[in-house]
This record gives sequence, C-alpha cells and structure tokens, in this order.
Amino acid sequence: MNSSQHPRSRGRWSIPGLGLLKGLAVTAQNMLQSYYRKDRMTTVQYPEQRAPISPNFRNFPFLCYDGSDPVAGLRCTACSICEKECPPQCIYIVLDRDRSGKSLKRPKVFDIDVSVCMNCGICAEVCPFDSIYMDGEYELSTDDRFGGLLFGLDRLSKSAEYHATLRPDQATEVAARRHAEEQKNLAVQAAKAAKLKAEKEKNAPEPSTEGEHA
Amino acid sequence: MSGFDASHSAAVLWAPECWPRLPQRLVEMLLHFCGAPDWLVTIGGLVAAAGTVVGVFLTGFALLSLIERKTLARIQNRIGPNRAGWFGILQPVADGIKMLTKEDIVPTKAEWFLHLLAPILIVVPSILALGVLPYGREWVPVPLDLGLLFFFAVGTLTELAVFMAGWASGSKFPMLGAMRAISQMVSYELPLMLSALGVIMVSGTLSLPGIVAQQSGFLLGFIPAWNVFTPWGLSAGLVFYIASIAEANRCPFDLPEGESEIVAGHMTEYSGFKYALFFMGEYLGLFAISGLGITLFLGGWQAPFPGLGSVPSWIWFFSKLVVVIFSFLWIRGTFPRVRIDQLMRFAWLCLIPMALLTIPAAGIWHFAGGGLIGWAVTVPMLLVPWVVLTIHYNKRLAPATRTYTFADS
Amino acid sequence: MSVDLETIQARLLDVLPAARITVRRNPGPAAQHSLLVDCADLVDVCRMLRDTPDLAFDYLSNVTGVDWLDSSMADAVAAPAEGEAAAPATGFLEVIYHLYSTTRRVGPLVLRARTIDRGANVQIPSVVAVFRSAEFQEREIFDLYGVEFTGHPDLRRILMWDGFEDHPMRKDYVAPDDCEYEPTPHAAVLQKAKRHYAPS
Amino acid sequence: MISASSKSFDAAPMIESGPDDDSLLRVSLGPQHPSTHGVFRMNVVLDGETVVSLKPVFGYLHRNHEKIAEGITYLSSMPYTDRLDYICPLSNNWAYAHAVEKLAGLEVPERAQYLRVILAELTRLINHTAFAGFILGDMGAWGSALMYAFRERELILDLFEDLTGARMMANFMRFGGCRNDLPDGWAAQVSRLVDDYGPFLDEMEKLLVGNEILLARTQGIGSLSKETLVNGGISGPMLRAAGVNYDIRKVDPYGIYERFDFRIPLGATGDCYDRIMIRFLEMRESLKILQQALAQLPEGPVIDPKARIRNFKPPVGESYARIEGPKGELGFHLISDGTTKPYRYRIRPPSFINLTLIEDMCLGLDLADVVVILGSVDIVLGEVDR
Repeated sequence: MNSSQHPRSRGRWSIPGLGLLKGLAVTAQNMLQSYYRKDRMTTVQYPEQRAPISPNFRNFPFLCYDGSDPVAGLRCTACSICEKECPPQCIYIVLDRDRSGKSLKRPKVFDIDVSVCMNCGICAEVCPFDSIYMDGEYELSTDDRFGGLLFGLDRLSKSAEYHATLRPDQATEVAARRHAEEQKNLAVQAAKAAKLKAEKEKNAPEPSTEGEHA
Repeated sequence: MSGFDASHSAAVLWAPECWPRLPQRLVEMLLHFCGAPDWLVTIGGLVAAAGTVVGVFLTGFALLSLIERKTLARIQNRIGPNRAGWFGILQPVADGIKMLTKEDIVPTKAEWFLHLLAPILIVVPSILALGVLPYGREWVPVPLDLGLLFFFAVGTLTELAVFMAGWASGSKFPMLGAMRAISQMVSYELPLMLSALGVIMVSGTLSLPGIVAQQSGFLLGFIPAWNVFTPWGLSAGLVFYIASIAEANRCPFDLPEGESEIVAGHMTEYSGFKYALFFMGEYLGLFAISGLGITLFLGGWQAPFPGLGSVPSWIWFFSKLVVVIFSFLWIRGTFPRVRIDQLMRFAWLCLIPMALLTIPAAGIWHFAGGGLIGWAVTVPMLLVPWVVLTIHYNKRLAPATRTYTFADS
Repeated sequence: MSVDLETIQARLLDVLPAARITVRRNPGPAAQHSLLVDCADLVDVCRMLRDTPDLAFDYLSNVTGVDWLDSSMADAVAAPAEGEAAAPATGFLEVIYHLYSTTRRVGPLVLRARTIDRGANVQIPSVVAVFRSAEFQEREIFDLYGVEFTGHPDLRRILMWDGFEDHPMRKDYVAPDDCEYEPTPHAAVLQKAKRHYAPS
Repeated sequence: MISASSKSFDAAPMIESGPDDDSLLRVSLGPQHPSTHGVFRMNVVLDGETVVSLKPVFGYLHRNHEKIAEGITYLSSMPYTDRLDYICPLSNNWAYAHAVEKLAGLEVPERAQYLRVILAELTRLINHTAFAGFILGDMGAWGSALMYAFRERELILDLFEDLTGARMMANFMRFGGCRNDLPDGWAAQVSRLVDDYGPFLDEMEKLLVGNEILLARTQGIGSLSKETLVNGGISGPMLRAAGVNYDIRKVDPYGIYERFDFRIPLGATGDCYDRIMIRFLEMRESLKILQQALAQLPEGPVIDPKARIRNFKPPVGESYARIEGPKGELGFHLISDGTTKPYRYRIRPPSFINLTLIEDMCLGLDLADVVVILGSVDIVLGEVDR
C-alpha cells in the first residue's frame, strides 16, 4: 500500500476564506460562461427545440406490418411469447380463430397498457417474428387515464416503412433476412411440392399451411 | 419640507435629480392650489413621498424575485424563468396570482391571530426602515435627525415577527426555526450596530443624510472619500456586510429557514399570500440593510468618480444597491449553510471583537485627522487581530492536513 | 476465493463438540456449498467464526430468508450428504447467511439455519449481538417471512406497515383483492376487485 | 460522541418513541422532508437541537420486488433491477447478470466484459458526481454543485441513451453478455468524455474541497471505528473512508477487473469529509480504468451465442454474487428450482444495509448534522425499500 498525500488537501497555514473565494470564482466563471459556452447550457428548450433521437431510443412498443394493409400484413402470429416475458405483464393477446376453432395465426386482440409498460424492450427482443419493436414517439400524454393509455391493435400497428425511418439499419437487416427466409421458404415449399407431386402423382397437392405469415 | 415652497422653480422641479420627488411635489402643488391648509399639504406630500418609496421598492421586490431566479439560474448554468412574458418578465405577476389564489391554511394548533399578524409584522418594519434612507441629494423621504437609531429600532421588530411566526404556528419545525432565529438575530444585531458606531463617531451625527454628506469629496483627486476606503471603515464594513447577511437571513446564514434541515423553519405552516409576505419582508429587509450599508460605508448617493456631477445622485445609490444585492445572490449560489453552533461562535468570537476594535480605531483616525499617522496606527491595530483570528480559525477548521492512502490491491 | 468447508466444520466441532453442523452440497455450477447449523448453536458458531483469528469471518454480508413449502426442493438445492436424514416433509423456513472475511479476503461462507416448521415453531436465534449488520436484515425476514428471531433487540416490521397481518414473501401468501380499480388488459386485477366489492 | 460499540444489544426492545421525557422534542424527519432523498423517515428525538435518539422508518417505497421476481422469468427481472438504485442502473444490471451467470455457469465474451467495465465505471462516475451535488444540497448550498453535477451526468446519460435506448432504465446486460453492440462512434465519444471529465472534477474540487463552511460542516462528523463499520456490514466508499481496504473489485475480482491498473483510495478518519473525498478520488481511478478499457476494447460478439433468451432455465442450485456497486456491495442471491422462474431472488442492497449504523453516527450531534450524515451515506430509496 503506498501512501500519498492528496495534492488538493488543505495546508495548515492557508488563508481562511480562500476556499470560499475559490468557490465564488468557480460560480462566477460558470455564470459568465453560461452566456457564451454551449456546453455549459445543456438545457434543451423543449417545445421549440428537440434533442435528436438516437436509433436505439425506445419508448412504447408497436407492431410492424408489411405492405399497406395493417390487418393482412401484420407480422404478429399471436404466439404470446412477449406476453409471457413482459416484466410488468402489460400485454394481452387473444388469438384469432376461424369458425372451426383453427388458429389463424394472427391476434384478434393485442392490447398494451402503456400506463403499466416500463419501456424495457424485452418484448421486442424475444419476438421471433420481427413483429414487435420499440417506438420512438414520446409525446403521448392524454387526459383519459384509462382508455387513452390502453393501446389496441389500431394504435399499435405501424408500417415497416415507419420502422425503416426509425431504425434504418435494423429495418434493412430485418428486411433482408425476411426476404432471404421467404425465398428459402418458397424454395422449400417448391421442393416439397415437387416432391409431393413426384411421389404422389395421383393425389392433388394440398395447399401448404407451412408457409410463414408472409 | 414643511408646506409647499412656492419659490421652487419649474426648472428645478423637472431636473432629473428631483424626479423621484415629483409625486410629492405634484400632490403638494395640487393641494396648495386647491386651497388646503398647510398641515394638509405637508401630510399629503409625506404620503406621496412614502408612496413613492413603497412603489419603488415593491417594484424592486417583484424585479428582484425575478432577477434572483435568473441570476441563480445562470450561476447554475440554467436559463431561469423564460416562459411568462418576454425574458420571463411577467413571472412575478404569475407568482403573485398563484400566491393569491392559493388556499390559506391555518393549522388547528396555531394561535390564529399571531399567525396572521406575523407576516404583516415582518413587512412593516422593512418599509419603515426604507423611509429614512437618503436615496439621492434631493430624495430623503423622511429626513430624521436620528435616522440611524430609528432604523435599528425598527429593524429589531423583524426578530419579533419571525419568532411570532414560529411560535404561533404551533408546530415543531417552525418552533425550531424560531429558536434559531432568535439566537441568530440577537447575536448578529450586536456586530451590526457596533460596526456602525465608528461611522457615527467620525461623522458626529445620527442623521443618515449627514453621514452621506461627510463622505463627500475625493482623496488625491480620484479615490472617493467613502468610509470603506479607510482602514477602520474597511474592517467595520466587512463586519457589517457579514452581519447584514445574517440579519437578512440570507445564505449561508439562512438557518431560521434552513430548508434542508427544518423544512422551511418559521414559514413551514404558512401558505398562499401570507407565505408571499414573508418573501416580501425578506426582500424589503434586504433592500433596507443594503441601503444602510451603502449609506454608512459606500458613500450613499455619492458618485464613485469625480466629474460625474451631472448624473442624478439617486442613480448612483441604486447602482450600488444592485451591486451589493448581486453579491448576496452570488454568495447564495455558492456557499453551503453553516451550523448553528458555528454561526454563534463566529459572531461572538470573530465579528463582535472585530467590531469593537473598529471603535477605537475610528476614534484614533478621527483625531489623527486621517493622514499618515492615522494609517500607521490603525492598520496594525486592525490587521494584527485579523491575523490572530485567522490562525485561530485555521486551527479549528483544518486540524491537520488530510492524507489519503492508496491501496494497490 | 472459496472456503474449505470441511476444515471449518472440523474447527468448529473442535470448540463446540455438541454442535450439529453438516455440510450441504450445492449441485449448481456456482458450487457455493454451505454449512447447515442447528438453531441452538447458531450464535456460538457465528461468534467462533468471527473471533477465531485464523477464520476471522468478520463481515456478515447478506441474510436471506427462504420459504420451503416443499422440503424436497430444499434438499435438492442444498443436498445433504449420503445417509443424512432428509428434511422434514412439513416444509420450513430457512435463513441463509453469507459471511466474508475482510482481513483474509475469503468468502462466502454460507450458513443455513432452519426452523422446525412453518407454523408455530419459527424461532431462530438472532445473530445481531455478533453481527450488527443482521439487524435490519433480520427485521426484514421477520417482516416478510415471519421468522421470529429470538434475542433481536428491536424486532418490528420494517418494510410493511405496523398493522399488517400476513407475511407476504411466503409461498402460500394470497394477495388481497381489495385493490384499487386499475384496468389492466389482463383484467385479472379488475375482476378480483369487482369480486371483492360485489354486493354479496 | 456516543460510540456504537458501547450500545448494548441486551437492552429491552426500544419502542419507536425513544426516551420518555417531556423536555425532549420528537420530530418526524420525513417522509415528506427535503433532505431524506426520497420517502424515507427518521423519528428523531431532540434535546434542544441535539439528537438523543434516531429511528429510521422504511417501507414507503416498498413494492416487494423480490416477490414480483419470483413470479416472472429470469430475464423479466432485469428491467426491475434498473429501478432499484435508479442513479446507477447498469451496476445493478451487472450484479444480477453476474449472479445468473454464476447460477447457470455461463461464459461472457471478451468484448462484453470490457463493455460492462466501461458502463459500470461510467455509472460510478454518475453516482459519485451526483452524490457531491446532493450532499451540498443537504448542506444548504442552493443547488449550484448539484446542477454542475447534473450537467456532466447528463452527458453520460446521453451516451447511455445512444447505447441502451434509455437514459436511466438501461436494461442492457444479458445473461452471457450485453444486449447490443456499440453504435458507431460511441467509444470515441466516451473517450472524449473521459478526457473532459478530469477538468470538470478539478472544477468541482475547487468549489467544494477547500470550502471552509464545508470543512466545518463535515470534518469530525459521523465517524465510527473500523471494527464497528465492518461489523455493521457497511460497504463501499463509506467503509473505505474509514481506512478499511475492502473493494470487491480487488478482493473478489469479478469481470475482468484484474487486468486493469487502478488503486483503492483509503481515508483515515471516516468522517463525512473523508466520504466526500474518497468518492472524488475514486472517480479519478475510474477515469483511469475507463482509459485502459477503451484502449483495450477488443472486437467480437457482445453476447455468448449459446445464451438463451427465451425459455432460459438455469440448473437447480443457488448462487450469491456481489459486485462493488457505486454505493457499496451489491449482491444478488438466487435460488433456482430448475424452472424459468427463480425460486428465491434476494437482493443485498448496499443503501439499506449502510443505514444500519445511522443512529450510532448521529447520536449526540445536531439536527443539521443528521442531514449531512444521511447524505454522506448516499442512499437511494428505490434500493432501500425495494
């Protein structure tokens, strides 16, 4: 252990009041610098000025859809993984089923209670279908404490283009990956269909249900 | 001052020097031409003069509450209020409206009458004290011969009001604040008055305009002959300055309020406009005590440089006031608060002895007639105790140099 | 730095021959094995660990309370040696102490103490007299688990309010349903509250 | 001063009201009080202004975080740790990730290790800078120091936002690494900030360290013996201010702290002044660590590719892991029963345990000193009450 005197500790015979004067000098300097140095005045005058939003910024989640139809293009398959992993349990999903009770792989109800949501982004992280992302929008105040803070499908669905404006890098990467997967799926499907066709010439090929939520 | 002096020519009346007295003159003129008796003219003029002072300083209060926030904000690298009106100029109005519309809460355990009286009593003495200060060559609202005595007598009322507020609230934090206020204000009133004694001795008068007149002229043609530029005056002025911070309950001596310790001290149980009155009292008291300090040590309305006689004298007074008040704000933006025992020790062991020493020093200075002998005697006389106190306080504050060791593992 | 539990156990048994101290194995990758100490010996063991110069476990870092509703799980987490009796099936409360040595820089030494059951016999002697740092932590365990620390100087509720009845961290704690109306999408809370306030 | 060692533990349980005497004044300092750093309360009995008895009252912010964590998955608890000590979320993240990694035996890739060190040391800077501002506020300085501290803190928080997406609620560390890689130019920004931080610390020290009022208010206040502090479970800068050489980064190295060259500043008396100074000196050491870590930052993945995000089930067992948080020893004790949810999730909060000796430190001093001592303990109520 080496011992060393801290260089700024006070000597025995310094002038009393010197510390006070030094303090006054610091505050005076700061006061003057606040008029000409940008880094001294860090406050952003909010409604007029806005701080730039970083691509990683996250606020509340939104659901991404491809194309122009928010219902048909929705990537969400209502798998409920986000619902299970959500720390404050603010996601509520009801799977859409047809009359026979077969899953349609899309949500009938997808509610997020943003008064409970804690903006952690875990839903976006665990989503295997690139469906849920964190939004950058933050001006969401409302005077309706209950209804206004319960976001349904209509409010949550946002287009892939919106995602691309928010996080261009991520969106390009996701789009490329999805495109590749789609191609692969198509290829697999085609191969399968060909195989089926070859193996069972007599049976008419059934439309595959394996196709991904495209 | 008695009656209307019809011989006042219009030229003098309209001179910038006399502007602050315009309301008084106009009322006197009006009453005179309406055929009012002389006593009524006098009273009318005095009311107008008092109204001028109250008006000026209430505007000053409003402005100061904004300027204080702006200055502190700048010291802290913020912008300060800038939403109400241009540059936040309407902020005092907004504050006033807010304060007026707030619910007035009187605790059930409070003595309601004293609880009501305290905030009023804290404003009144400050206004009374402001009435006797000479603001300009021609502007002395009430030229009392015993102005200084009146000022101190009235100033002690503030203590009563603070204690009243603390005690009448019937609650614990205000009580603690009241106890602190009494001990602090009584202790600091002594050095405040003692440091003024030297000035009285040298000028030989208790009249505030007289004290200002004594400080006229320039040494060597450019150093103003203010009391602060003499050895005893500097010493007394310093003591007066520190004691006046404590008297005005300003940081670092804002113990009665003691926000981080006893919530808001004597004001804890107040709300609405009563609460605002405390601030009005604080700011008006600040104006009064700074004005007195300027009168006693900084030459009152005297100009700081020769050859500026054409500038109205009250401008110099208010310029000095701005500088002094800025120094209060600056200190508030920098220092932490002292503890009650340290505060008392500082008053009794440092300020009061130093204030006492300035009295013989002022006497020697007076009889030596300034000059070299005065300097030769009074400088060591005051410097030696300052040095001794310095060493004493150094021992108290820095018992040993702190050494910090560094462990590598 | 880990500690050699067998050596410490032997040292403790040298001084306190009557003490019942067994080594429990932690099956997980952390491999923080522990000493299960009988309640009667806990304070003596702690004092020994603190005051013996070559042990010098002077720093009680953490005190955890655990509610073992299912005793077999307790044995799975802190496995007894072969031939040792399994934990009683009635379930019990356990307090786990993590000790370190600031001078020797070793640790953690994990001590466990168990109550007899989860009902009336939930007493464990307090170690506050040996380790002051247990003062608030034991109060917290008393508050949340209901372990009664005998000899604690000031055993009051600490996090819950004084009039609170139950011990919320117990595994069989049922949350009250008289909560305020909050329309979460799950509506579980809402339904609960409705049920509570329904005119019956 | 009444020393802690003389306190008898065999005395009858003390009731909340303390000594019974009509001449004493009972004051409830909090929960609505400007200097209790949140909703904390102390029942103080005063003789004049001298403290005769002081009983802390907790629980106003209690939300039973530990119970919540037992009902949700391991990963879901991560954002909750941000809200423990909300001044330094990334340290909390690390402590929890460290405990889970120990529980499940996960490896952390090199780059993530460096990233964690960088973030933890930045967090230490934030905490100690804000501390200096808060304690000045407690002493009645009208917020100048606090605003300077927040000005610089904001720069670090901006960097956190760029990296993690949120200024304070970072939720960044994952079991086996970190959530995402650095954005472009982030490391360069950090090294610029590190270069600028030294001058800022000089400025703060100029404002505070020699200030006579601060010296008078803090020197000789609140010191206890080394033995008492260790016995009371005090950790972090408070312990080291008294001269106990105990920093978990050195004693029980986690992450890659062994690779860096830094020193542990130690005080001698352990009074409030030393506590302030130790934090200033620690910030300088943190800057040294940051410089080294930024220079050595390797390329590579930031998360172990084998780490599971969904359906993460650690094996049966328990683990206790601790790190040197800015406020002291931050530990997580986890018991796994092999499911996706922890069987027991216990936090060892430094703020809470550092308050154990608050009464001993305050007895015989002024009410004004209580506020300073509480400030020097540096508590965050999110962590005290959990």
